[in-house]
Amino acid sequence: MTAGIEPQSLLKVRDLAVVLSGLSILQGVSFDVADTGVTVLLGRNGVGKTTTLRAILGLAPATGSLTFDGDEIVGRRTHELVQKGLGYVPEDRCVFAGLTVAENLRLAERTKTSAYDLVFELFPELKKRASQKAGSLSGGQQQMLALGRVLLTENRLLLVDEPTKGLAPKVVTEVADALARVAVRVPILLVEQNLAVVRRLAGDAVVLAAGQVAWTGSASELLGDQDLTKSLLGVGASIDADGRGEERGAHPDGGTVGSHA
Amino acid sequence: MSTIVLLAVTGLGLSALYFLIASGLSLVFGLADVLNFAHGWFLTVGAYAAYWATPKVGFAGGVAAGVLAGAVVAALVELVMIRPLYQRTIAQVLVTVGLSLAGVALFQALFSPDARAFPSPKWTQQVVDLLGARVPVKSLLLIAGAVVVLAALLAFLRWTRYGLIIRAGVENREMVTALGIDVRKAFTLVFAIGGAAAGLAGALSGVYFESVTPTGGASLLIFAFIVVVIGGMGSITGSAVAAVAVGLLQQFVNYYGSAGAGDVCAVALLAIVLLARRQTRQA
Amino acid sequence: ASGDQNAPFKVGLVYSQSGALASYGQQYKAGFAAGLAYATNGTGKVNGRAVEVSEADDAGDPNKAVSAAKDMIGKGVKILAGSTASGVALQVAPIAAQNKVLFVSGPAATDGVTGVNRYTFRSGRQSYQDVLTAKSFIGDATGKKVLVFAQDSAFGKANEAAVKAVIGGAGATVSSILVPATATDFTPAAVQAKNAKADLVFVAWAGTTAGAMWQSLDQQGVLGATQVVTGLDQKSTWPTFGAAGGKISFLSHYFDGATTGANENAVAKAAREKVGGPLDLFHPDGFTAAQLIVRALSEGGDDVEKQIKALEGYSFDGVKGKLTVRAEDHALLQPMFQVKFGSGGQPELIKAVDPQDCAPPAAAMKS
Amino acid sequence: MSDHVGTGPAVLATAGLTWRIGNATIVDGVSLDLRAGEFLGVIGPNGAGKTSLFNLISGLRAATAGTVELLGHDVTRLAPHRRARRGLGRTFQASSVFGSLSVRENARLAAQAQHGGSLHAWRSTKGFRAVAERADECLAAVGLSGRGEAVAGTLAHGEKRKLEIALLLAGSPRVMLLDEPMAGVAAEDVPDLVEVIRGLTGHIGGAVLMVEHHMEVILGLADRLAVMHHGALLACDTPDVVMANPVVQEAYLGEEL
Amino acid sequence: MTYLRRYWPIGAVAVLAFLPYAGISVPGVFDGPLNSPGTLQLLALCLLFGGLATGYDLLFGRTGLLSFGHALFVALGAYGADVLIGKAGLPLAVAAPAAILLGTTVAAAVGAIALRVTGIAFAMVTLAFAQVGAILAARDAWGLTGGDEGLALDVSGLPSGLVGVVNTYKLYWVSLAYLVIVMIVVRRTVSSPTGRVLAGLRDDERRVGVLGLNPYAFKLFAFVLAGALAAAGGVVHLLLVQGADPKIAGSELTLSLLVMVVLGGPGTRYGPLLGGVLYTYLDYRLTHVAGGLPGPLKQPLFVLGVVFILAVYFFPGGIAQLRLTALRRAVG
Ligand SMILES: Nc1ncnc2c1ncn2[C@@H]1O[C@H](COP(=O)(O)OP(=O)(O)OP(=O)(O)O)[C@@H](O)[C@H]1O
Ligand SMILES: Nc1ncnc2c1ncn2[C@@H]1O[C@H](COP(=O)(O)OP(=O)(O)OP(=O)(O)O)[C@@H](O)[C@H]1O
Ligand SMILES: [Mg+2]
Ligand SMILES: [Mg+2]
Repeated sequence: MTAGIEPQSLLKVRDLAVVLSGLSILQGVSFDVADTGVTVLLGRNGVGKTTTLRAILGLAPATGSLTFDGDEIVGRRTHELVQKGLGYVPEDRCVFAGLTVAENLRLAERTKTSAYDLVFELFPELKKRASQKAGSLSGGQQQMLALGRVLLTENRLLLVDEPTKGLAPKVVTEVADALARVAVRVPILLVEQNLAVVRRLAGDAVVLAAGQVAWTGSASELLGDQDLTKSLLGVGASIDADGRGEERGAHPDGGTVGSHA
Repeated sequence: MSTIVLLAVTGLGLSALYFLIASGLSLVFGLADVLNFAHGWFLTVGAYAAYWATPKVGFAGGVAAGVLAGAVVAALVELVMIRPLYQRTIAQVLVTVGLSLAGVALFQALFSPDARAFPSPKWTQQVVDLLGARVPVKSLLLIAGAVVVLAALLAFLRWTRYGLIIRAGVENREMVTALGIDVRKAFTLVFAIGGAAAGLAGALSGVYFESVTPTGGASLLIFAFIVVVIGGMGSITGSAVAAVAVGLLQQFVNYYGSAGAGDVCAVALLAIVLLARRQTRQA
Repeated sequence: ASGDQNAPFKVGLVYSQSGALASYGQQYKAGFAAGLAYATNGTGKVNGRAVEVSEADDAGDPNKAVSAAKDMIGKGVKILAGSTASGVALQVAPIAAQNKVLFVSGPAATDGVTGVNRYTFRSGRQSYQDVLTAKSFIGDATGKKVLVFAQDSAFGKANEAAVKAVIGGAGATVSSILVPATATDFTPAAVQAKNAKADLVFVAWAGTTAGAMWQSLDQQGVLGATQVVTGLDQKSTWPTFGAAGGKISFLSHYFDGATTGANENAVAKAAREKVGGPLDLFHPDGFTAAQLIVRALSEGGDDVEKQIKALEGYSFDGVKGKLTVRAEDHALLQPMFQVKFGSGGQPELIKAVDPQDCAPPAAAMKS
Repeated sequence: MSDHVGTGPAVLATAGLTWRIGNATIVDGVSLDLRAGEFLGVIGPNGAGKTSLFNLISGLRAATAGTVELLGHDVTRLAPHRRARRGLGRTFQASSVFGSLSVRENARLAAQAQHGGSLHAWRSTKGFRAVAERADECLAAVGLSGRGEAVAGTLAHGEKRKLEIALLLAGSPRVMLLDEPMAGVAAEDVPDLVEVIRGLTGHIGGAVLMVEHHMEVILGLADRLAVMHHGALLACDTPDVVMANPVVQEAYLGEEL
Repeated sequence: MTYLRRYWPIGAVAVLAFLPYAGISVPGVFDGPLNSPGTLQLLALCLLFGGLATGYDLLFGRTGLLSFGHALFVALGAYGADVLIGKAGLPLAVAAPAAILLGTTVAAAVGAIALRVTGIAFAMVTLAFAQVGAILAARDAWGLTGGDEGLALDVSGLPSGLVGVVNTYKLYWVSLAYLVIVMIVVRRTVSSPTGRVLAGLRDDERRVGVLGLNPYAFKLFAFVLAGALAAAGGVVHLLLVQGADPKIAGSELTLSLLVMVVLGGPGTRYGPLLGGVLYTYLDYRLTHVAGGLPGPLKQPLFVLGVVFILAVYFFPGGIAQLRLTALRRAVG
């Protein structure tokens, strides 16, 4: 791990390997998730970020070792893990299209006391559309609902997969804020493409490449070193020829949302 | 006039029978997404259970036995045969197809293929005079049973958490578990409920047909399918309405048209409704 | 093998061992075994040559029956018998003719088998004989209103046709109500039957829905109002008549009571011993089939033409009484029975109808 | 690129296009036109009705009111495939590729739709050179040549995105609708994908209507920007003008991170 | 090696065609020598259903259409030819093509209506049509179908070479020919551009639409082609069992076709064929051997149902898949 005081690690991933329909997707992935703040999982398309989260949650067949505060959880059934306090926000939202927004939230209730006020404060849209079928929500609204579902209950660790995908900059900002506030109370393992968001929430960073861990360290260190970022994530290049890119694209956090005006 | 009344009430009795089968079928199909060809067999199980128990513990006990047997068998089927195949919908349907074949054959082997006279109590065989029509009590009995089941199911789906879980689980089982819910319990429950309804239908069909046969369930299943589809898969109220429509249509056409024309009409109704529904979706 | 003087005679039974008619099949088989033992005096040999019986299940499915028949013929079987279901009989008969083997049709009641071809005989009764027995309930038919309440199936239609011909021919006005065998509710039909106000209602119904059908007829007051006649099915169905039973007049192909006590005859006695218990509806058909086959073999040996000659006009004592194979169309003339349910829900014989009085009109051989 | 903006005939024109469900108006009287070779960006808050608008234009949903004109023909009542034949292509916000087919078969299927041959039930696919070549070109164009044999269903999200574009290219449409092509694409892959998309108007010379939330991307590509809000068209002008528009600022961009 | 891969089917067909001359007997498997009429009849039925299943898979496995009405077209072939020969006195050479044409036309009509809906709705509409067909057949519609007892084939309309048990081997060749034709047609279709579209429809119909292909037209094509193959199969069935009866129009037949396809492996080249052969073999053989067995085992359908259920568990993806995985394991 990185230099400096080593925080207690909540989740230990050791030699995690996943094979899907004959293809080896992950090989010997090992990293730790700190018990505070945001640990971000980075990597190019198809390196296995989503698969890693699914494996931790028992949604993908995994071998190796996963210790979640003390006890081994490889091969445990998903709903048990969730009851132990693992919250999951999937890449493609997975809201229940046939149920109303309210019902989607009700389903997520686990304890007597649910933090509805927090959720509705973050996403007033959900309150407005409480009785609309989730399937008829727009992509963005669905993302809000998916986040709302995990914020509703007390969790020990949140697994969040590309929460800002397909969201308007305004909403991205809101979501980032929300995550920041949540991170104060619950540690988060975050998969995110938007480096602006990463920088904003930066804790530890784990970079995957071709199904293996390529780099671990603090996110700020990673994003601070342009060559490193470029070599690991390939970002930083100016993204369009006609100069406009200069103000905007040339930062290491290639393409910060909303950083144009 | 009296004829109309008679046809209406007996028609509704028929509707009630269809509904009792269709409701379970609709639940299991619409919610657990399994087009259950073995559902007719659940009915047969219930019928034989009632046939066996009635002489021992009386009619009420017999009916209870039928319901229980239906529920238990259905739950077992779900646990042992369906559960290992989740996400493989087609495979599930096929297993139920296999079960429907084997199940009928099994009963033919155990109880012989012949009809057994059902020991239905005297009062169910009486008729009551209604506006000059000699209305069979058994029709009224079926109608009562159907109404009770309808109310119970609606309450279950609307008010209970399980109703919610079931509806969500159909869409995305994985995500339900990812919310910390053991969805399997819910699906077993759905089968048990469907089986119970079928079991009740079986016991009452014993009274209705005066006999039980290994093939009894299967022959009713096709109309149940029609009802389920017309009513809209998974919609209990839809099934109820459709059952009434099909039952009355059959009864009246059979009387005023040529006997048997009713069946063709029911089938025609199905095709028309489906196509019409598609039109409205377009507009 | 033909000509070989000590090779066994190969006989093939194609009947329902499984499926809806399995219990009819069972009776037929038991009857056949008893009949073979009886006709060969327990030796199982004819003219010193063993009779080798092979069996196949048709599950009531003509396709399977045809395949089985072909298979047997392929294996050198020279005589086919069985056919529990009419559909099977009608499809196996042509196969027999094409391949020039003898076919002794079983319980299948369809009139269609009679005179279908020279190679086909029958060991049971046919619908026509049922109807003539029913007619015997109403002496003079002229001016009477008769209603046929029948299953909308070949079986029901055959009965309808027979009634029109027989009772209609005798001066009665015949109307009919055909109800699908698969019907779930009989109230509409029952009401129609009630409104018909007939002097005689002839009910032709086979199968599992009988109970509900009778109950509806009873509930809508058909049974009380007019004389209702129907065929008596096998024992297991007797309870399904329920309360209605006492109000119905039955015609019977055969039931054990027809040949017990005062009416007992030697053959029936022997059959009962060999079967080891009371006989049921279709035991006689199997028994008779065996008698016919033994006759054919003993007189005709391996030559099918001689076998046919031997059977045409053959008259003998069977379980039911005197039986005669009519030469023109191979109809099997036989006594039929009038029955009523007594107290205790057991059928009682009213009278046996003379073979001649229930003989179907002779038809020309079709091919 | 902007030299030809406003010149040429309108290849796509909507007039008062409206879609209601029950009492909710999802798309509200949208009138816009797109000229040959033009790149029109569509932005707007989530739920503004962008995808719905695309569904109306491509025919997957039937408009409640208004008309769609494609290359001078009224296509408001035509089925999706007829519009496609007349040169309209689109991608979906949630990737939809043929999961059980290989990447190459995906592309060939798309290619044969335009280059004919689909109705040959007897001749082997091998016979159709043009189709095969076209397909390979398109895969190369999005940098998927290497993955030709992979089963599309097992591609990672980003790869599926590229394949979507390839399927679009294969039909060589005159008018293209792109619904958030960058969603979920790793920052690293954005530049090449941008180049591919730029090519759509460039050498292919088609007109593009593109929904995108990645501002720097859309600003880099669009000749004009259309802003949707609550189903209606809020503004439609050159990027700089639109960006300066306070209403837009308020409605869409919000404050910075 | 590659030669073997390419040409073994031809070899297989040659071997099958030669069977009627093979006097060898396979104890336990067939209870007569291979060239005995009984065995040939059974083999012929197996091949026929192999063909029917392969045709059905064109809808189910290849296009993703779950039709419960396939039996209707088989029945049209069988009853059509039966009636034309028996009642209209036409020779087989005329009746057969006419019956196939009839089946194809009805398929076009039914498809045109049913394909306006999708998914389970489609399955149910097709079921409904088939049900009407079954009811008509069972109720002796227009006095043509012979009602529930079916209609025996009037052999006087056949070339004498096809009549009689001694000629069973010719019927066997007929169904072998039918199978080969079906295999070729399906093979050509799926490997043609049209076949590619059908595969596309199976995955994402909406997408096919926006690519500029008319989903409805292609689905209808598949439906009609499958219908034609089914009708042809119906004619062969008529010849084999020398009659037609309502069973062939019932939904049970469609269900068993579905069972065969799944047993063998939907969407695979030889799976449906294997499934059809195996199912038919068991269906007929069990009625032979089961008689002696105790309890439920006496009922062939019981055994068949259980075997089928086990099959669904123990080789998902069907026999064909099983073979492949076995091969892979063998290789490495
Ligand atoms: N069911 C599957 N069968 C086979 N391969 C799969 C399956 N699911 C995913 N893969 C492969 O696993 C690899 C990793 O997929 P994954 O979704 O984890 O990548 P990712 O890092 O989340 O990509 P993205 O950033 O685009 O979401 C990809 O190459 C993908 O093709
Ligand atoms: N079938 C439907 N029934 C009811 N409302 C619908 C339906 N489809 C879409 N909507 C509503 O229409 C609005 C616009 O949806 P649409 O998907 O077009 O938004 P969008 O602009 O694409 O948003 P995003 O950028 O998040 O994808 C949303 O509020 C959505 O809830
Ligand atoms: Mg991912
Ligand atoms: Mg959208």
